[in-house]
Amino acid sequence: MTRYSAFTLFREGLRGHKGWPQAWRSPAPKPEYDAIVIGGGGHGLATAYYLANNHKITKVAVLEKGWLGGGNTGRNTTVIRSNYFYPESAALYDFGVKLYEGLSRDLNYNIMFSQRGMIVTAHSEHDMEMAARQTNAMRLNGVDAELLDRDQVLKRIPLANTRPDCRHPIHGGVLQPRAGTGRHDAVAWGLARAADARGVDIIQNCEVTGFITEAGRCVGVETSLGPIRAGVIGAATAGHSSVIAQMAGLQLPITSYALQAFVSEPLKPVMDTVWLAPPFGTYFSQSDKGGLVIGGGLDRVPSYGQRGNLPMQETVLAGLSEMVPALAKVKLLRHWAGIVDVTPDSSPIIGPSGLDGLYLNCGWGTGGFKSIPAGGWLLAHLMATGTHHDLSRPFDLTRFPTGRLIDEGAASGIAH
Amino acid sequence: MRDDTALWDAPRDPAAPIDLGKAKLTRVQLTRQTLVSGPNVLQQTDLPLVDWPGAAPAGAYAAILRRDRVLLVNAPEAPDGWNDTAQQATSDVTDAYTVFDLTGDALPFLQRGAEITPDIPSRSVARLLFGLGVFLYRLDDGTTYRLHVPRAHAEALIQHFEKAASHT
Amino acid sequence: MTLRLPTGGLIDRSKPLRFTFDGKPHTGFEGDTIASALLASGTRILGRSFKYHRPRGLWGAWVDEPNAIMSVTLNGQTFPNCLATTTYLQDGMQARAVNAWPSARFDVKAGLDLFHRWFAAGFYYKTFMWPDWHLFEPMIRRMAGLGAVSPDHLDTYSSDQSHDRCDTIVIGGGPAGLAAAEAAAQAGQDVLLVEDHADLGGTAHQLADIEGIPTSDWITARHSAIQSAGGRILTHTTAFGIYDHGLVGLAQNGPFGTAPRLIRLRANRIILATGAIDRPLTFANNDRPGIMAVAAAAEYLARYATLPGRQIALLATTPQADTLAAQLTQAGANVTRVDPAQSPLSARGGKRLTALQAGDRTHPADTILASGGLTPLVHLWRHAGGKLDWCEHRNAFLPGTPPANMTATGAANGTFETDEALEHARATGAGTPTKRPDPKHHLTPHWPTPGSPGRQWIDFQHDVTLKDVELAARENYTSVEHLKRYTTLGMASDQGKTSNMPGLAAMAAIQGRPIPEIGTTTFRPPFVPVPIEMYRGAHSKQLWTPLKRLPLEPQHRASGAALGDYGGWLRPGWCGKGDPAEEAQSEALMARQTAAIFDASPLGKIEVIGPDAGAFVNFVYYNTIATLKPGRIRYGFMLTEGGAVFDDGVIARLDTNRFVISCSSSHVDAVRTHLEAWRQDGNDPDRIFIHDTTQHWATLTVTGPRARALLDTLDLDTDDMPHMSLRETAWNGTPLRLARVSFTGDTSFELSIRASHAPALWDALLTAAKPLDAGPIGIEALSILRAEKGFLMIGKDTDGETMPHDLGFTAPRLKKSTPFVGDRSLHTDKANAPDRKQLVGLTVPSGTPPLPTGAHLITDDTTPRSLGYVTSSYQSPTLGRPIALALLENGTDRMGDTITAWHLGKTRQATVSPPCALDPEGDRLDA
Amino acid sequence: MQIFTCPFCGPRDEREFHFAAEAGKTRPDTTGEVSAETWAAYLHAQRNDKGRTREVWMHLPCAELFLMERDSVTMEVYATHPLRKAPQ
Repeated sequence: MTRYSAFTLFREGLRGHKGWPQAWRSPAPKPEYDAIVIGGGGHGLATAYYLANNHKITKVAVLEKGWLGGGNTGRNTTVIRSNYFYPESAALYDFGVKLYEGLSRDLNYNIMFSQRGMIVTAHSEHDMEMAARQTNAMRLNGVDAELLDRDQVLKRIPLANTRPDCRHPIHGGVLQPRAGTGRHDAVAWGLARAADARGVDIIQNCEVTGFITEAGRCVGVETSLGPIRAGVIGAATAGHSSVIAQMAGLQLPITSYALQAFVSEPLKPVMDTVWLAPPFGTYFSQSDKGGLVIGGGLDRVPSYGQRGNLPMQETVLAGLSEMVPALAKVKLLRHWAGIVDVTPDSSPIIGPSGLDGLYLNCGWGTGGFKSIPAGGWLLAHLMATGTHHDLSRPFDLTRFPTGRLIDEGAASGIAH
Repeated sequence: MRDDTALWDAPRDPAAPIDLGKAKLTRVQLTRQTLVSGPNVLQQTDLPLVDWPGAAPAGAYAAILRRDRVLLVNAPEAPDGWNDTAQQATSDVTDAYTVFDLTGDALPFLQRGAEITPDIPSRSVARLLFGLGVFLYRLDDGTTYRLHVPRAHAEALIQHFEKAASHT
Repeated sequence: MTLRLPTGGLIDRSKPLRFTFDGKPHTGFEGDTIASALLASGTRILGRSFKYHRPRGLWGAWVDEPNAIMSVTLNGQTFPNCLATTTYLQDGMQARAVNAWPSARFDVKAGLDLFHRWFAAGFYYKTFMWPDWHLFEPMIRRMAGLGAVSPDHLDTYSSDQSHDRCDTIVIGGGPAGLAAAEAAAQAGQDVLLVEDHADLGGTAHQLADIEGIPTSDWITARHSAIQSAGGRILTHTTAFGIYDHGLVGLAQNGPFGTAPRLIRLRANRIILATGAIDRPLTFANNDRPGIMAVAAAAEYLARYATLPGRQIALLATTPQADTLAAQLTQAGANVTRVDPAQSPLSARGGKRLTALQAGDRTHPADTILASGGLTPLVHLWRHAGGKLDWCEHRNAFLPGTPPANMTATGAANGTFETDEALEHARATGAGTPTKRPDPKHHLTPHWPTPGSPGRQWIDFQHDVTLKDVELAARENYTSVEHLKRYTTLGMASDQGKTSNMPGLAAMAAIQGRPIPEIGTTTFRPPFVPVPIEMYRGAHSKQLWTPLKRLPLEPQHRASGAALGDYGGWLRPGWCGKGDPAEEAQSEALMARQTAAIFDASPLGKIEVIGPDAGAFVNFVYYNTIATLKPGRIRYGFMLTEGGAVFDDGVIARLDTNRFVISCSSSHVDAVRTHLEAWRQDGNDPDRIFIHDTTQHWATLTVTGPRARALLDTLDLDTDDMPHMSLRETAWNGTPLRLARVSFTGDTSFELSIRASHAPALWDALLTAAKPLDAGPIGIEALSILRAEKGFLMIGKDTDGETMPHDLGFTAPRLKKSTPFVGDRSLHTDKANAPDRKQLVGLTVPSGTPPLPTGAHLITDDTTPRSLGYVTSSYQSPTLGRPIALALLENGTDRMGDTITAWHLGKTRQATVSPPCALDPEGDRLDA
Repeated sequence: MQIFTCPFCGPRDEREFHFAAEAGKTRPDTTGEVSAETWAAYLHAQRNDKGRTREVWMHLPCAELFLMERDSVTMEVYATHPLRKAPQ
């Protein structure tokens, strides 16, 4: 692997960039691996990377039915945060943020984690009480958080609506300074390059069509490129987790929904933070390229169609116009949708699947991107050791029969 | 503790007709509105049944809300509660819905609030308009649209129509 | 040097319009775009590229223009990133190139181009990691972005939305669209024709005549025929997307500075006649100002009577180029034909072109017109899920397997010859299935040549060159999506209209694969950028989730009450004019000392009626309701099937077959839906009916030691009314439902009367209250009163995990024998766990301030753990000390314990106490 | 914007509808012993089919609970059926 650095970039610039090697290979699948990861998105690639890096298991294949990073990893609004209420969630997501903080250097690939902070605004007295509850929870969970008053919010978001006719005037908010955005594709590519460099085979255009089981244990997969056997299998197939589960004869507590995202034409910097205004159902930030990156809630119709629907567009974009009236005149460039796994408690599922030899990392809902390194780390741990990491144990499927749901929405009113 | 009184327009006197330019919104004071539900209520009522787009007569009629529910308009008073003989539940809701007649070039106003056309009939007059639950049908003059909106949303409906008027 | 011809075009020379570009005054005519007026004036540099700040001129004449992007100010309002080619000129416009300072012609950042070799595709992924990205990001951000958005809000910039329908929508008002619309209308269809230019005709204007008729007459004839057959025509209207179930999104544009109207159009049939655009040729310095698309030059000439230049090298072999060459020559330009097959090709000159170098020949030129062939505009086809087929003869993706109810015709369908297009369009319009005509002209492909010398632009706006594509291939970013994302090819504000095809072709050539094997990226709406405002519809200000209004709102306003959003209703928070917190305190004190009147109208009044009503409410309630006697009232919970408390409130039995559920004000709609769902799922819906009569009634609560006295003055008999009973009576000849329930702990009555009679009752109560020193109170005071008693508010003192036994209501969970919603969920491991959060009170010493709501209760470890949190906290005016409610882990076992409350790093001590702080024996209830 | 067909009211805008649940779930009889697993499966397990689905929806204006068969990828609606035994 040629190291990326200012120096190599300078050198290659002088010679027309002819010396850069492939970021990853395109190998043909081998008949057997020590471990197979289904899904070449962020979580799958991170799993393979950490299997190789943390557990020295390098005979690993990542099977991707399309192009790597083409699922939700390449379709999200790039927010990275850990502003969670419950200790279990906070520990999990903050682990993700911490891994992100070092990820560019770990991978030798600039994933542009921009810790510009995220503000969740409060718009009423009741919101402020909940904001206090949230801020205190975060701080007790060891996550950075500040409770902002109205002026402090407006200082950070000068364009915010302060007109007297604003339906939901800003009262204050919760700031997580370490939250921010990352370059989503770069996360997938950086992980792919680093995993590949450690010997992992990343096999694109290889669709898993079934599981090979022997004596009740999963020992391999059927794919569009033929059967591949493996010692252990992990699935990280957000949006399609139920499809994979059906192949294994399982049902998951997951419903798939389309989640839309929007980007505007590029603008000179107008917005320095990530802002979620819950009563408007909208959040946005500004990318380094200058586009406003806008997101909101789920479409209301369960869907595997990777395209958005007008009612939610109206809600989200109207929300943005209300949050910052000056942006109403900005033009929308593109909108698209990803398919997300939604669990009853909006928390992920990490753990054994119910089929021996098959582990799951799914159910991240709208929050998968921020957890890519954490999800990969934990699935790799499970696959390598056969046991839970302490951070993933609460997120096992057994929480459903025991009733031990981790329902952030129920507790804190925080949108996922 | 925030005083938001000024954020909200004071509700208009609903008795005064509202000029929408190409259309007019007039408050209708009905004698009575009665919810009647029952497994056979559509067969049992002897009042004219009104659906969408419908043609409501001047006197009493029964607007169909569901497969087992009608809203009786200007029907004789009936006791609230369960009528075991008729197998019907009855509730007086006269004050629950504010009623307007929309006259003039009405359809463009309605089409701002929903995908709506008189060309596609419906057995029920219940629908969402501007996101508000309403009962909507035509009178038998063929041009007047009658709207029942939950009283608490009457002001919002007026504002929606006024906003539409600014664009028509 | 003016390039404007003395005659011709669609412009109105009698209406000159003055405008400025980068501060310099110019004049154009009515009918001009900013771009055409600048071109006519001889302005060559209209913008700068995103990355290298290369000087750029016009490539296109309409939506495919990648370069001429401007901030435009008119009447003091500035709009960023306006495309000069689609912005119709208005008098007084001030246009300024974005991403350039002080002007597009002299841009201080032009020097960046010198360092281009280090700004190759994805260079930023390889550096800026040490010490940290944060060090570099601000600089990168300042460099990026196009226009600056002004911070002003434009009140006049307000969107409209409508829904519409038709039998057939024809998208595109060029020759094919006009012909198709006419045929469809004459076949009796209700037709809507939309065209994104302000005038009809499309490329027809480039032709002198069509079907033997002068073009303008031909267009007029089609227009009249469509209209007389009942068809409708919308010009200046863009179909920007097609959504599920065939919904077409239309943006109907008005004058500059107004927001387009969004029309959601439902059609039984969609005919796509969106035409085609020219694609660039890829050669060295092909981004120089003065290099323009053949199709664009034809448009400037036909519509705006403007030559693209005087000395023109025409680098194309298409039939369209043949036509144009003759027209340009006739108009006085000097045209040299150059075969693009010659190589190498390169443009000479910098800000101004001097020549086209083709092989070893130098063709002097101030303008190069280039075409690599036409690309059908199939965006909407793809939005709707239509497939694409690759055509070797046209070197283009054409509409293949169609989506439901959609047909393509004309150039959008790959038919670039007018007569054939018209024939196909007419048949399509009439509904006759028709095969696509074979092309007369077989295009010789001129795709990018990997390895060829010079800087060759693929994406003009984003500065993606052939070398960048080669780099992406070298690094294995070969999937078409990786190529796009790694190089940013096709992600500029023109959305790849000019760059996608050359980009795909370049990757195909590098890999030696056929183009269709590379595939295309997803075509995403909107087809052209549309303002965010357009999507807003009616959702603004008050109409963004409008609040519900009380029958007594006029009375509250008249009395000066402070109104606010409480649970979706606009309600009085407090009634006096003083300091809000003090008003709430004194109102609460009045309620305890004399009596208070509270507008409780939003409380739910959902009737459950029918022979199975009793069994049904018994099933949907946690508590046993079956045993409730007529005329009596019970407090209870409804649970979710997951066992969490969903709503609380009282339920009254009016008679054997009729109950009325008084659910929380903010929950009425949710409870009604919840009940309806259960009614139809597992119960007999013919024997249970749910009537939401909430808004028929207004409810006024009278509470306090003098409540009875107050009601006596209204001749309302409260004798023999025990607590939790109900009586149907009358007041002033109107039915009145009198319920004795208490949310304050004092004697209380709820008076429910028809909403239209509420003002009279309200006035009577206020009049009667005066001599008693009683009066109205708002919801803030009520919140204090109920907290003193430890009465909870759903959603404030509970969360989505709270179960009834956490609130002290344990019996039904253990003893209720019949099934109820959520029953089994109350016995999971977690439901049975000893560490559940339970509702408790907290006591702090008098004289200290109330605990902050939202403070956590923590363990006393060095790393403290949260045990719960304060959910309600007030100064109690009655007790003269702070009170608080909290959800606390294992709270009932901690009664009397001292616990630490933690708020933003500061701690205080509190004592765990029962939730009820006032009158725990309940003596006041019957005082 | 999709069009769903309420079995009683006919075709209406999707905004009038509320997704209730997958079809085919039966509430366990809680008068007897119900295992934690059975209850959790009833509450939470989903087929979540990609492609043809059978779901229960509510048409909010008329509160009708009905069965809808549709495709979760193409969004095509195949049919809607009333859940009531005797459609009128």
